[in-house]
Amino acid sequence: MASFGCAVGDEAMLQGLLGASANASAVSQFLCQKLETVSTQLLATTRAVDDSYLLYSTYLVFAMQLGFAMLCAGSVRAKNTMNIMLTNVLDAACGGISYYLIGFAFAFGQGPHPNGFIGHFNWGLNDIPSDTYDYSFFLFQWAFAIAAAGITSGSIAERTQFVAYLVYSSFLTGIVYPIVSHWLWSSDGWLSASKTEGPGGLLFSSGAIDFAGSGVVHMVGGIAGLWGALIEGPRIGRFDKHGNVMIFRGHSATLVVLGTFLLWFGWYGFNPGSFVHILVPYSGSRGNWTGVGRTAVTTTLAGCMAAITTLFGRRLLDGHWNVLDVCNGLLGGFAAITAGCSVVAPWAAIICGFVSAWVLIGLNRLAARLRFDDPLEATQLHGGCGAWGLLFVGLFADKNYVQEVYGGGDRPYGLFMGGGGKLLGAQIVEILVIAGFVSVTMGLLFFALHKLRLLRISPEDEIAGMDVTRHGGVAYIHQDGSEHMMNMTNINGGGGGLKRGVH
Amino acid sequence: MAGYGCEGGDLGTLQGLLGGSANGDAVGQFLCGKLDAISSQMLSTTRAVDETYLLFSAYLVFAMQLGFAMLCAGSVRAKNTMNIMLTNVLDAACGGISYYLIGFAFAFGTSPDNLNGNGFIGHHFWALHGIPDANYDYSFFLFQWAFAIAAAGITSGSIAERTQFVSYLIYSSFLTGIVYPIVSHWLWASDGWLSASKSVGPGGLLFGTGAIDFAGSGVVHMVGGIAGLWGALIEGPRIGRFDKSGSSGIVFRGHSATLVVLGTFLLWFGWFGFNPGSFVHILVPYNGGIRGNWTGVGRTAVTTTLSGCAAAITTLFGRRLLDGHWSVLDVCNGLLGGFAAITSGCSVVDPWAAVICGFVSAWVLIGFNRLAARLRFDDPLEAAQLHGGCGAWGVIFTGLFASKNYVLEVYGGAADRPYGLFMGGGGKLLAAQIIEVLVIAGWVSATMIPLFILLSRFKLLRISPEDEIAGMDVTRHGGTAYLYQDGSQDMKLTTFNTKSSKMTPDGNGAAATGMNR
Amino acid sequence: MAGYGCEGGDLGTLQGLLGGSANGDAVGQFLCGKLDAISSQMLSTTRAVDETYLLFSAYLVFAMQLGFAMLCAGSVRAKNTMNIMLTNVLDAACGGISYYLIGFAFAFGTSPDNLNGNGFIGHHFWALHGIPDANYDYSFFLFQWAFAIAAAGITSGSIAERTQFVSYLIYSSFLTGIVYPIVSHWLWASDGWLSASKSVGPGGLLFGTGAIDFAGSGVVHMVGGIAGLWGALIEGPRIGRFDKSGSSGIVFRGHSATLVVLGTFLLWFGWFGFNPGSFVHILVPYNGGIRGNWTGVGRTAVTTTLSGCAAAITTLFGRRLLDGHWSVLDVCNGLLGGFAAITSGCSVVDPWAAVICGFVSAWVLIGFNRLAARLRFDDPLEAAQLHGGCGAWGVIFTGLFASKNYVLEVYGGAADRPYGLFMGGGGKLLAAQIIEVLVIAGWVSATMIPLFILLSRFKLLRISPEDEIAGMDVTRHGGTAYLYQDGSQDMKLTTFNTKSSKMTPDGNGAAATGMNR
Repeated sequence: MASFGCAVGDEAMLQGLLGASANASAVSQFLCQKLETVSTQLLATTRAVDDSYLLYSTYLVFAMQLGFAMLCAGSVRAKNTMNIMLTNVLDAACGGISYYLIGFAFAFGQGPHPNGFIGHFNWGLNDIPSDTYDYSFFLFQWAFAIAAAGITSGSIAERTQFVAYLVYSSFLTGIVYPIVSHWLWSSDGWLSASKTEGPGGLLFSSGAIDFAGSGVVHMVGGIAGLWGALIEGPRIGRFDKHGNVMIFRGHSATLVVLGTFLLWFGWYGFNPGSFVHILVPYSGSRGNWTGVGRTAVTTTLAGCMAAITTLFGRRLLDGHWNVLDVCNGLLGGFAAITAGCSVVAPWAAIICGFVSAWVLIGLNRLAARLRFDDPLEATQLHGGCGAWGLLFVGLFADKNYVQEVYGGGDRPYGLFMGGGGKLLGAQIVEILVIAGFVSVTMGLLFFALHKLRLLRISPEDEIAGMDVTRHGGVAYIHQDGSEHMMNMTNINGGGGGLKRGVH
Repeated sequence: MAGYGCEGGDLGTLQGLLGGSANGDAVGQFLCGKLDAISSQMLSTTRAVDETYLLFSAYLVFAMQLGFAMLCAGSVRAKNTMNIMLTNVLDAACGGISYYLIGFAFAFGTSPDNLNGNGFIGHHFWALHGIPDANYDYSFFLFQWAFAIAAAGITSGSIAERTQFVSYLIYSSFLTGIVYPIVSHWLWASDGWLSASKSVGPGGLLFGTGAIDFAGSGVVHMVGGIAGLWGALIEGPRIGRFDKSGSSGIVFRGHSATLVVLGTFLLWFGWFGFNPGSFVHILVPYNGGIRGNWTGVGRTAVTTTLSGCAAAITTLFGRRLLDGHWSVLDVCNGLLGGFAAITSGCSVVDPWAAVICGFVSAWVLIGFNRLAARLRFDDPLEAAQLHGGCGAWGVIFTGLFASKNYVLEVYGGAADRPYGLFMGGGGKLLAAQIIEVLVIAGWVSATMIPLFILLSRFKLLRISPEDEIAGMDVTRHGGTAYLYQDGSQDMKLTTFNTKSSKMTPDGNGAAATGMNR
Repeated sequence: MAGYGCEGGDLGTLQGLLGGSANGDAVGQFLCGKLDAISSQMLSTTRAVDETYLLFSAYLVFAMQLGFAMLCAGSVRAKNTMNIMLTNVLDAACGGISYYLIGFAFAFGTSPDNLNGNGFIGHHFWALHGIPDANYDYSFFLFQWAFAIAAAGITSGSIAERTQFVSYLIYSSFLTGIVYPIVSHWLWASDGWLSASKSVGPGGLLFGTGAIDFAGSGVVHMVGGIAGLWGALIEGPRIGRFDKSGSSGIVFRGHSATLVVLGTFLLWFGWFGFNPGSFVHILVPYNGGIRGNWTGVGRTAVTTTLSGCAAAITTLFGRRLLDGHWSVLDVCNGLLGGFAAITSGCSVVDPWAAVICGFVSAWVLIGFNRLAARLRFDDPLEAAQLHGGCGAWGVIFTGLFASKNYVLEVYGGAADRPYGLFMGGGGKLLAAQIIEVLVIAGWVSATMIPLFILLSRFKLLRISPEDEIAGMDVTRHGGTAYLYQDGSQDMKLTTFNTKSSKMTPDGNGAAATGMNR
């Protein structure tokens, strides 16, 4: 950025060229001073543009937390609505404090002794803003961190003790997720595709490409949910002894659609926002802004294709045009494209979405067969489609886009694009280490909670619903009879409100 | 975007001036190198600022799809909620694929190599091939896609609660993929025959002005509204909406006013991307540097707000006088009518004119609603009246109130180009606006009527009376949208339920739990 | 914004230095021409970046209105949902017109010609006449409008479920049009007597510092909260809220926790426009260029988040200890209290101080709620306690924890200007903050008490007990907000309905269909 002003020696050189008279000295001072101010202002402009871009992306990513809350609320039964919404609010709130205190340090801490496994600087935002990171970067990463915990809360919904929720959520947001994000996204992460610090070069001279976190965010959340749901077991009544499957439908499709659209809206911060800087020219009239736009397009197309595939797929399989399935299919497409969104062409995004719809359908079938109960399909969706997304990058990453986004010369790219198998190898390594790391940490945690009888609520509470037993009442009072009529409400019960209207 | 660096002979000239010695050459090279670097960074900055602006505007416009979904969901009866929401999700999803494959090409496919252009239809950039080029980056596609899906969303409101899902898929693809892109080509492409900023192709501006439809009162709202008009007319009203006695009918209220308000506010929020975002570029100084597109953008946001506010207040008092209620649903619709009207002229009128626009549009909507009731026309969301009627008023309004300076700033061109009739700019702009209303009405009718009639002939358009009474959610979409009482809040019923669930081992507990609703 | 081009004698000086020959003149002209072009483009870029930033912030602040609507809707009983949502829509709509006509003039109308200023009230820019000028563009108006409507929204929560609609219209216009703009003039206009960045008019900064209320803990939240306090006091509690035995009362729970959470998250989302957006300009380097307003903006977003988070967690455990429940509704209110508190100091405190701010504000809210219950004060949304109480705490907090460097960066001024007491900056800032709390409380009381009493005398304030028990939606707003069972899913009921609709020939089937809820 300094090339606009006079670099060291420039002024002396200019003076020499102009003839070394007093006038020449004044002329060169005049010119260099002007150029300096221009340079400073250009630097400031770049900062302002980039930070504006990053902050607004952050706000969009934050809106996903609202999306999760509504999606989760709509997908559970009415009696557990308050419970699941509280967990979503606390994901954001507890995550804010824990990521501020330790999470950011584990993930992006920069100091004198880089460590490919874990960061250990910048505790409590100490020394932030630095030359590399401003406050806005912290906020952006926080919004990502809370998304991972939100995913897991869906898997274990409707049957988990609130205390267990607080414990696993802090652990996941504060420690497990930050470490994984360190591997992939920090400048000294051992798996990172843009590693610039620390011993050793890029893994397989490529590193794993996980641009916005199909693995880092979605697989982490999904696999944590897998173990939680497995250890807890299915909700009461979900599978009967004869092998029949009862579908527990959520209490409000409207909230599911609301949540899905909000997630879609937020994903425009999640994927394109992961460029962090927008004012980075490539050559000619292209720059990161082109990449950002392309990322938004690939994201959109993958989700759209997954939705349409799911629509017709489920129509063929089940005979219904089902909006809930379409919403989940859409989200699966987004989770899958998240890894490669910046390095694939729009047509490849369509393939990504098409396959991810079938991945989700397949895993859902498998889950039903294995009597695995995940109220939001979070494991199948974020874990399964997330893993597919990582493989997809290894197959379809485009040479030019990889170079533009990650720099470097003739580095490997997608197998099907002629870039050899090295990138795919790195992607497979990413899947395996994430699955392994999350299983070891979260599996043990859930098992310990289970042994301590802190994990699952009592059958009575589960049947009555946690809102009444733990959270002070039901979420909805549509018939309030002006409250002192409570008795009447009970009498009315579910029988419909014939009496109510008369009142 | 030039003039900061050393172009053409600049370097040579400078070197000559400096004396032509070796030193002079080096000084010239040094200075030009610096200036070129600055120039290139300026170009990048402009791109980055403009693209950031456009992308976030596109995201806001996309949020309108969520607004539509909630507005539609709240405005239909509970038994059709899943159906209408599915259509809204698919508007976005199918629209994404079809606009990517063909829609964008029809709308903006002016080949940069073949600058003769085609005023009627574009035919380039299929599946984004050739994008990004010098004019269009990916973000422009995204922005236009968000517009395209809005049009289909409008129509889905008109034919809600009685249309077969297959027929919905067909008309929606047709509208988003072909009908709408062609209209948007006429008005917004650089070679569109009606465009107010036409710069390519044979013939100049229509009437020396072209029609001004800045963000699409005609292109988006009238297209969606008129398509809905024909769909609703050909299908006929919902069962029970009008009885035989010829009274003005039973009002079928939507199932949730909360969702209507939620949707309305989200649409308002999104409209800040729709109207101000239509500038596409924000870093365009007018002259002198203090004012530029950023001023226009801000003014557009203000006119949009004021028109909607005026329409809302007018509706509030108007409906109070007419019906005796302070109705939030009517106020929401009035508000949206004001937005639909100002969308055409938002960038070229003064704030005070926007207040007039909103005031009139409220009465346009009230009038059309009365007319619809008299003609026994049933549109569950008033979409034909609102988007069609207020949209048409908005196009006319621009012909009356467009301000000279603003038209020149936004559309450029000759200093004597026509502007609003009431502002002293003569009738030419108004004439072009009337042409726009007529051709859009004609084109949409000519394409959509045959389609709906065809669907009707093939018995694909309307659902059976049984399905309509039972509600499409149960018959087609796998169950009802809501299960507030899931069988465990009330113990007696739980017992009952549990039994019946066992009796229906198909695994779909919905039907059973549905029974105690 | 200068220094890149050739100002004043720069060209002459340069030409003189170059030798004064024809060549020297030409070289000087060439260089100055380039530099001027660069300078002009720099100016445009700055404008475009700043306006883009401000506009999107304004849109986010506008989204808070949606948040308020959902929060209010969820917090009242189902029978008053339409009523409260209508008031929220009209806050925005009426506020748009009244702030356009007079509010903005009262708040920011410092005539550029008469730079003596008036510390108490502005009196220029009526109906945006004279906008855009060198200081204010349209986007600034839009941003301030979004703030103004927030204040009225707060008050509507306090007096929900028992206020006549007409009286709502009156107080809302009065508050948005006059009371709030005057307070915002004191604190935020360049000639406001309490402003921390006063630059115009007689007298310097109050106590050499002025009161720091960056985004309006006092200007917005206290104003809204105190107005609500008096409204709720003068109206008295809702029927049945407190029984005669003097117990702490029956809690009237809102009808939908989902809407409360939706509203809370939307408010959080919007607060990212409210607090960081209050910088207005983002492209302002501090020195050296690496840090600038963008750093301040980021820090503000972080402090805002951390304060809310700390308040939410404190509330969670605090209420668990006190009540035995993990209550999402309390957590939501705690969160909002933390935001209301940090709003004053968000830009001038460290992140760790924000955590303290949130922690204390949670206890402030819990304390005020206890007090309210003891005093039998009924505020359906806890708005007086939350916005009034936590807002006042926030203003004081700034006087304690404002950091020296941040105050200088954000507000400029002399290097020895006062800052937070606990940070070693002396008590002057704290004194100014206390003055702010007192004058806001006094001014709002002095204006709003007479208004509410007058309305009460004219029997315009409170609805009749019959209406209150039946719910305003049915009596005033044309029907209930929800119709989950619309009478056709169950055939017997349909028959019943149809009959009853005929029996009510007013054409409004709503009442009839409502009967089977």
